Amino acid sequence: MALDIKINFDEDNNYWLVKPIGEVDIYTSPELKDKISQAVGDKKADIVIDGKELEYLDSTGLGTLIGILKMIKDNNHKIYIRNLRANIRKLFDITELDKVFVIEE
Amino acid sequence: MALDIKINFDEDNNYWLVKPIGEVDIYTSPELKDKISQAVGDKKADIVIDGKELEYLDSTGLGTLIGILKMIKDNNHKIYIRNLRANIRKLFDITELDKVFVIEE
Amino acid sequence: MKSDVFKLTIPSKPDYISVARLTSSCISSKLGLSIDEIEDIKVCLSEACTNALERTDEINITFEVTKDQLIITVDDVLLPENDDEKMEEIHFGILIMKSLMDEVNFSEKGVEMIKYLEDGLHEKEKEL
Amino acid sequence: MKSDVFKLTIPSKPDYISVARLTSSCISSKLGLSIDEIEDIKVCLSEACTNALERTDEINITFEVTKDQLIITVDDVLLPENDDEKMEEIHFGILIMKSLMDEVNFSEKGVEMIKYLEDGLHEKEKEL
Ligand SMILES: Nc1ncnc2c1ncn2[C@@H]1O[C@H](COP(=O)(O)OP(=O)(O)O)[C@@H](O)[C@H]1O
Ligand SMILES: Nc1ncnc2c1ncn2[C@@H]1O[C@H](COP(=O)(O)OP(=O)(O)O)[C@@H](O)[C@H]1O
Repeated sequence: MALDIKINFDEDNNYWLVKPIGEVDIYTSPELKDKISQAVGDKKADIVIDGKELEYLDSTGLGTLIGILKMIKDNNHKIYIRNLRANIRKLFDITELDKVFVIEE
Repeated sequence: MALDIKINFDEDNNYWLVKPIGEVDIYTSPELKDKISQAVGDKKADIVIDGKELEYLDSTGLGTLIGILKMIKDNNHKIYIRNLRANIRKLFDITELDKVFVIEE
Repeated sequence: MKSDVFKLTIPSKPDYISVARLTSSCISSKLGLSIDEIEDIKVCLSEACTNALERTDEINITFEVTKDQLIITVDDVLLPENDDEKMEEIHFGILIMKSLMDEVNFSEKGVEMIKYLEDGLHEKEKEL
Repeated sequence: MKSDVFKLTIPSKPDYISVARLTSSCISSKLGLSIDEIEDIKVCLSEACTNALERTDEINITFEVTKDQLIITVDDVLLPENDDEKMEEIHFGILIMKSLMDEVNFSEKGVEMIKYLEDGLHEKEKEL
């Protein structure tokens, strides 16, 4: 599969931990959106995206993350993103989305 | 690189051990031919091809092996081929070259 | 259902045949073919390109995906006529294509190689 | 020196953009570009294809390799005009292309993206 998504609720820290494994592009981003929407529909909370095994992301992935942020920001929840590869991290700088999401080094 | 070739003379058993690593196609087979020709030019002996890390081979590789066999067969030397992947092994059966080379299971 | 058509043109240089090979393996894996079938398609496409290489400046390849077939055409691929020694590799190439594909048709234009997709599609459906 | 031209046409479906991406990365790696540069080219080509997707039945891509440039063209890629919310992703896509490629030119036909090859060629020469 081009994308595999692991989502678990971290009870200790009270956030959704999302691990996308593979490529997020126009073909796979709807699935990412669906899965996270469903999670935050069940329980509104912060979201931590672990980018360790995220091999590819483009504007459709960025748009997806913005869409998800809109679902949770009314409750002052945030999206934290960590372990991004340099090539993907760069896209957040280019689009200035490093100011919208909390990018952790 | 698309192809890396390791050639060593096995003093104990008196043969050239050739390990092609990667892909043998029309682009890389001249290099394989050159390296083995040089070896058997230095010292005529049997040749053992270890196909363990041979990822791809096609008709140009088969032709190359035949060319090399011609260089050594006057001295009754042979080419032994071992550890072939099933997909490559199949090509020797199709072309009946399994009768020309000594394919070891 | 309209079929999906991919077209690829590469410069006629030995170094670039691996580009065609990789593209063929990517398209084949999208169709849910097995690893063995993908390897077979890669080698057959390479054989066709290698055959065309000296006859043209650019190698034209099409991949047509219908409901139950993957049809690959490569222009400027010929059956060898005279039987000199240099023809041995070309014969091997054609033998490989004919053995590994379900149908191989030569024409004035080039070669058409067909792989039936039934098994592959079943596998993909099972996955879903 | 004549330039090398690759042409790729894919059906206009989201699933197939990864085929174009992989082909671009294979061509780029043949030119001796660094892994970072290859990743940049992959994402820019994807952005162009994603942009073209809803405007055409087939996406036409060319890769032209000259002595010192890789010139990628994708037809049917447009700069967005009206600024509704759905345009956000398209804007990001264009921002990414303009930031990661050395030159980006829009025309009636589509987009032309250029990557300078000097460093890459040096690297390849060093290897030899
Ligand atoms: N509720 C939360 N929502 C979002 N991020 C959090 C939350 N709690 C912690 N984090 C982030 O997760 C990171 C590590 O926290 P934690 O998961 O507790 O440790 P670790 O994963 O290293 O065991 C911190 O950098 C912090 O920013
Ligand atoms: N002189 C030779 N020329 C070619 N093949 C040989 C020669 N000697 C041994 N072999 C082949 O190599 C295989 C293993 O021999 P050897 O290298 O001595 O053992 P191993 O590699 O298992 O330590 C045997 O199957 C044999 O066919």
